[in-house]
Amino acid sequence: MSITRRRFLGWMGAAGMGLTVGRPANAAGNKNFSGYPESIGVLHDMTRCIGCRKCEAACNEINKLPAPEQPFDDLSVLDNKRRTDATTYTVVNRYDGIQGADGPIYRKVQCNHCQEPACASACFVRAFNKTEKGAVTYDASVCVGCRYCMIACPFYVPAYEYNEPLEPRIMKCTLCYPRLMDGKLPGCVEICPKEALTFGKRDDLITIARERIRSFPEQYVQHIYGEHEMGGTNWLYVSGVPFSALGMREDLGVTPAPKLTSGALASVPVIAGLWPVLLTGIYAVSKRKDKIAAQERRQAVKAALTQASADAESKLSKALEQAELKHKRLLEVEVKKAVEEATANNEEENS
Amino acid sequence: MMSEEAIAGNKSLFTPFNLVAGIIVLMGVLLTILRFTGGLGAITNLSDNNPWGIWISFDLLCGVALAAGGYTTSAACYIFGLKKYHSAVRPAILTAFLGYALVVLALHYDVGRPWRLPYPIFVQQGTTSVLFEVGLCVFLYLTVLLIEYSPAALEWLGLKKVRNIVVKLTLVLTIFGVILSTMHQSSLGALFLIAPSKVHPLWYSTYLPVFFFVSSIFAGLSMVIFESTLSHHYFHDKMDDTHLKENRHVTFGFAKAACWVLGGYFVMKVFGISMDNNWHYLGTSYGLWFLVEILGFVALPCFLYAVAVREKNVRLIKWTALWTVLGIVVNRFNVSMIAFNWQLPSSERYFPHWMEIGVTVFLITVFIIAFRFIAKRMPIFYEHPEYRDTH
Amino acid sequence: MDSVFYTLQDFFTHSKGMTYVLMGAALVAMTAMWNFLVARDEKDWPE
Amino acid sequence: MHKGNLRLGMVAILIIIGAVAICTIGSTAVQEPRGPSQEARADLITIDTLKTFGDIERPAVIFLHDLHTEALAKQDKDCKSCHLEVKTPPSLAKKNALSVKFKRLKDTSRKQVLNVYHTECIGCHKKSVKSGQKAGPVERCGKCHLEPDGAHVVSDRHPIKMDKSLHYRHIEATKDKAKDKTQCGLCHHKYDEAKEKLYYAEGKEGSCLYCHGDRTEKNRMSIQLASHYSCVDCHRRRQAKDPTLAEKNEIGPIKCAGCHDLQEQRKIKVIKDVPRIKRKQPDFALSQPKEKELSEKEKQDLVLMDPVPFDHKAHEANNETCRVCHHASLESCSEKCHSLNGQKDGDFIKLAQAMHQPQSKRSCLGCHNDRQQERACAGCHTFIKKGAGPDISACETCHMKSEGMATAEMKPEDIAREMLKARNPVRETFKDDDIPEKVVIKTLSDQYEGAEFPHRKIVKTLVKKTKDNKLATYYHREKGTLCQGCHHRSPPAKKPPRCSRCHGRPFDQNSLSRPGLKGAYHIQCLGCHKAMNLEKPKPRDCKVCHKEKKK
Repeated sequence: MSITRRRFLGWMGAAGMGLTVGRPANAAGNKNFSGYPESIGVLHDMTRCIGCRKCEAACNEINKLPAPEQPFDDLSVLDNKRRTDATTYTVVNRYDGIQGADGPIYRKVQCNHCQEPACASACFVRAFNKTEKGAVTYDASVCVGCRYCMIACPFYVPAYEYNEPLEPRIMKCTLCYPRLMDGKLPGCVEICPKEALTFGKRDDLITIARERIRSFPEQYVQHIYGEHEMGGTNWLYVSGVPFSALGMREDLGVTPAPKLTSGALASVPVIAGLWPVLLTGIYAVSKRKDKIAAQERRQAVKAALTQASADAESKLSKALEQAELKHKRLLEVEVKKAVEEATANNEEENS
Repeated sequence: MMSEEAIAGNKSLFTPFNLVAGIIVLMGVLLTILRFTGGLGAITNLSDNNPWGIWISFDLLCGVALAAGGYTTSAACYIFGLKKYHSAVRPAILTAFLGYALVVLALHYDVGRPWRLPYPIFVQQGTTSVLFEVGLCVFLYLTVLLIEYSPAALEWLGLKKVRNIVVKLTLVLTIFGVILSTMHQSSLGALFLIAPSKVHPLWYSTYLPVFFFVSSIFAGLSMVIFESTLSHHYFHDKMDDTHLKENRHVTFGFAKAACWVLGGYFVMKVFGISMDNNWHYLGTSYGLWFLVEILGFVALPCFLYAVAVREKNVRLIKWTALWTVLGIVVNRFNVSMIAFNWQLPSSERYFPHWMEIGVTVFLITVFIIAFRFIAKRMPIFYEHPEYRDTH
Repeated sequence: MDSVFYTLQDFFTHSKGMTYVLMGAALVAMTAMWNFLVARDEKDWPE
Repeated sequence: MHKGNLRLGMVAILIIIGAVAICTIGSTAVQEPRGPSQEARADLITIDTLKTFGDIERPAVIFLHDLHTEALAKQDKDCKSCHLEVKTPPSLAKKNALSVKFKRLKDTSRKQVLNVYHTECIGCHKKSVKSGQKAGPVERCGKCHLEPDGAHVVSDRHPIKMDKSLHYRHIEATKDKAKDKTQCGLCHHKYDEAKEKLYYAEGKEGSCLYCHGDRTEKNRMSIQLASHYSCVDCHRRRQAKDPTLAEKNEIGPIKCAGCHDLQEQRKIKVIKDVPRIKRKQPDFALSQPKEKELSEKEKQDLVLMDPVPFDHKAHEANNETCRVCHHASLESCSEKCHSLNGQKDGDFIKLAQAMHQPQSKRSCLGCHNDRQQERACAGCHTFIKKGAGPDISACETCHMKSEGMATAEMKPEDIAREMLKARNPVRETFKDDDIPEKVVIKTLSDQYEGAEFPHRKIVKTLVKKTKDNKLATYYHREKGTLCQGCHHRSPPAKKPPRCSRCHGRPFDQNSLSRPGLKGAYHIQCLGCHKAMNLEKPKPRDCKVCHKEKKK
């Protein structure tokens, strides 16, 4: 059946899809998406990071997060590995005794702002949004709190307010999206004394990362983490030691998150199309079987009946014959009797 | 709503069942209060690394899988035209309906803002999410089940007309039921497709949706057998001759079917390993556990069913049904808990808090109470005298 | 948002959304179609 | 199937599976990688000889050689109790050299080798047990054939280097005192294909590794075999001859650890200023390509770089072995391998490439780059790009004009000497009063007091650290060169521009690779301090440089 866009819109509205339709088909037709061209990112050069935790402090202040029990200039916090949680968008971890490195290496952890965010792909209310700036933002006003995003995130970033009874939110770095909109730098980038965090267009950052690796081959490993991981992230990393030594998964693969489930989801319409046909078909077939069975039964019954009646008649007629015969004999006997009597009477009169 | 009725029921008579149930319900109510005053943190061991716990693993995944009896039975009876299973349909439908209702109820405890559960369907649709698909299907299927179940209630209430209209819809509803079940049963498996880096390779497979769907079939069948066993124990008086007569058919027919599906499932599991070439993992301790699952809880019941069916051994069938049901629980727990986050150090792994388990127990009790309430009053195990042979 | 897709995510949201709508439509349509198909032979099917 | 047994059966299965489940889950829970709790030894020998006859059924045996040597010594037995004498010695070793194999000379057959090990090892163990000593395993295959991860020892074997000092000590030790004549022939030899025998060729000596590779080839045994046949055997013999040498530590090791254990290696006596090894090498060399390989035509229009005078003597002093540069032979580089156009023997690596491989320590450029990693130099050089080839502007520093010093009849060697004489190292920078003493940096004045930067002190330290470094003083051509360490991107000058001239707002999209001012300072200061391994200031206590702002 032919679908006009008008009717389409009608349905969309009806189903509350709330999607902007009328996007050029060819754009939708091409399945190869390279992300927002102007999107910005941050390059974390771990050979520069000195683990001063200034970024943590700035982040905490800018996002108005509760103050931690240990102050930010207390570096003993670095003694144990931490992850982002409901009150911290970013943490710095220290990694000691890695061979090939003189002294400890520091790594900043925060949302990597994937080009194809797993959280967004997983969210069933579209609470997450990949903005054209590159930041992955979160909208608590629709969030149901199912925490599927936390399951989906390969970097263990989103955190949840487990102690909020009624209005728990997902907590995660926003790349300081509001500040970006005001043309300001993300808090951590701005404060970093050593420019271990370089801020710029993702494409430029990759160029710079490559340049650094080429110019100082003995200082870097030949890999830009985040260039391809999980389809690429807007937060990129270069390091002097293998990333796996810094607790960064190097086995994540390059498949963007939406692709991981799209196959399964694509089979859903197939079911909707195929099952009714098959099932109704089976139903019809079984019905038909019943019908035929029923008809056969009816005929059988009829046959049986006729047979039965025939037998009955024949029995009857036989019975009648016998009855007649008996009757005759009786008659003869009577007659005989009568005659004898008569003769007997006659003899009495004569004597 | 069900729980209150149950409590009301408790007051009336003090049978041991009612006492135990009463206590559990009381505990449940307390935990509920804790949950909605203190948040998830107050009564669960959930953490940022382990956002999903036993409420998802058992209440959602197992709940839905074990409620699959509804669509399997009705499909067998109405679509495949196996009339002799007719008496099994209503109990199955009831189980399914209550099961799904329970699942939804459980989700109210798990999600952060329960009153927003309709959001994905009515407010803002995240169509790329597998969870959206699950939500949509569960919502629709719950409705379908309600309608499918309603005749029983309507007969009880004596609303002839409505009841007859509803009964006319049976076929459509059944087909819808099967479609929706296929979708969301498989999608529950597809939920984990997005986290290949977190689920152990032995359990992660692109076949996950298929595995979940197929396993739901024999889960449903076995559940019907198992549940009918219990019903015979407790509601024998409620059962009419047809039910008792047909029950044997049901048991053997379903056992045969379950056995066959189990076989197929086992084969597919093996394909799963070979497709991803995960043989070498079988040597590890996870591999051992995986073998326990597919040999002990898939191959074994498959074999036992076969033996039982051949030897016309009802006892064995019933045991095996129970075993298979256990197997499903094991499988769902493996995928969603044991194999999930397998790379994290044991210190960061999840183990349920007793209060979480408490809530689950509470919900199951509510289910039983509700089932009991309905089975005692409505024509579930018998046909309503006024409606004989009207289907 | 502008009129071309830059991310797979947006594209899927859009295409899958449409597909869901169509799915609903299809199911209704097929039910109707079936009834239309079997309307005539319905009666001589023994109930 | 009896109904009665049925329940039992099910329960049994349930219990079994439950048990397995518990232990497996348990073990999955505690799956942390095992730390290396193993002892590191240099004398670890893996006995897997049977591999030469196909697959082996049991894991290879980990054999601790020194452990056995010591044990035998206690029973005053010597090497001969395990190693047989070879009939025809394969090397320069004496007639009664010992085979490196255990209790046999050849690996004849799987069975034979198997038996040798089992009978001999176990037999000996049994004997010592009888005689009341503690000995190795006598039964239980698994005790010798350990699973790979079951071994409590791990090999920590370090190859020994024959450096100048060690080489010199060998010369002295083997010298024929009577005739005062060195006996290089004891070790150095060549192989005569025709006569199929080894002979000593005077003046043709070279490193063993030039011929003896990692694996034994036709009439050329692996370096491992060769060294153990000649070195160890020679050491053993000398010790036998004069046990006193051992006390004086004047005798080479016999035990594995002696050569291959790091601690032991450190104990080896090192002679400071070793006299040059004489092998008719030049003191100076003038690296000009040999023209003989070129065709007449090419010679006509041949344009060459100016030659490089090379102080061979000095480089000998700066390097441990000849192989640092002469990696394949002691011939002149351009002679056979790296000629002007390259040739097969040199993998077609041309002379120019051979000398300018930034990544290869064998080439001039590579080695000099490597020297820049030294603490004294790293401070500045860590910021100077290396990835690319040589710095074009620096060509003339090596390729010198020879006008005025070279005359036609002079030998290249002499020309080189002259040219090197003409070089003048730069040992100082500008006069003190030209160097600002303190610089106060006010960039962060909104948060802190200005940071006082002891400019002159730092310059003088740098000068002090470099003025005795021949490389530095020669390659830092001008007084201002040192300043370029920080004032990079500026020509050497008495008054280079301040940092703030170029560095300002960070992340300017047009020159993203240029740090902002704050970044520039911290990268430079902290980076340099880290590279030079300076203790203070600790990178993270800001107060040291940035005083609290006074209210």
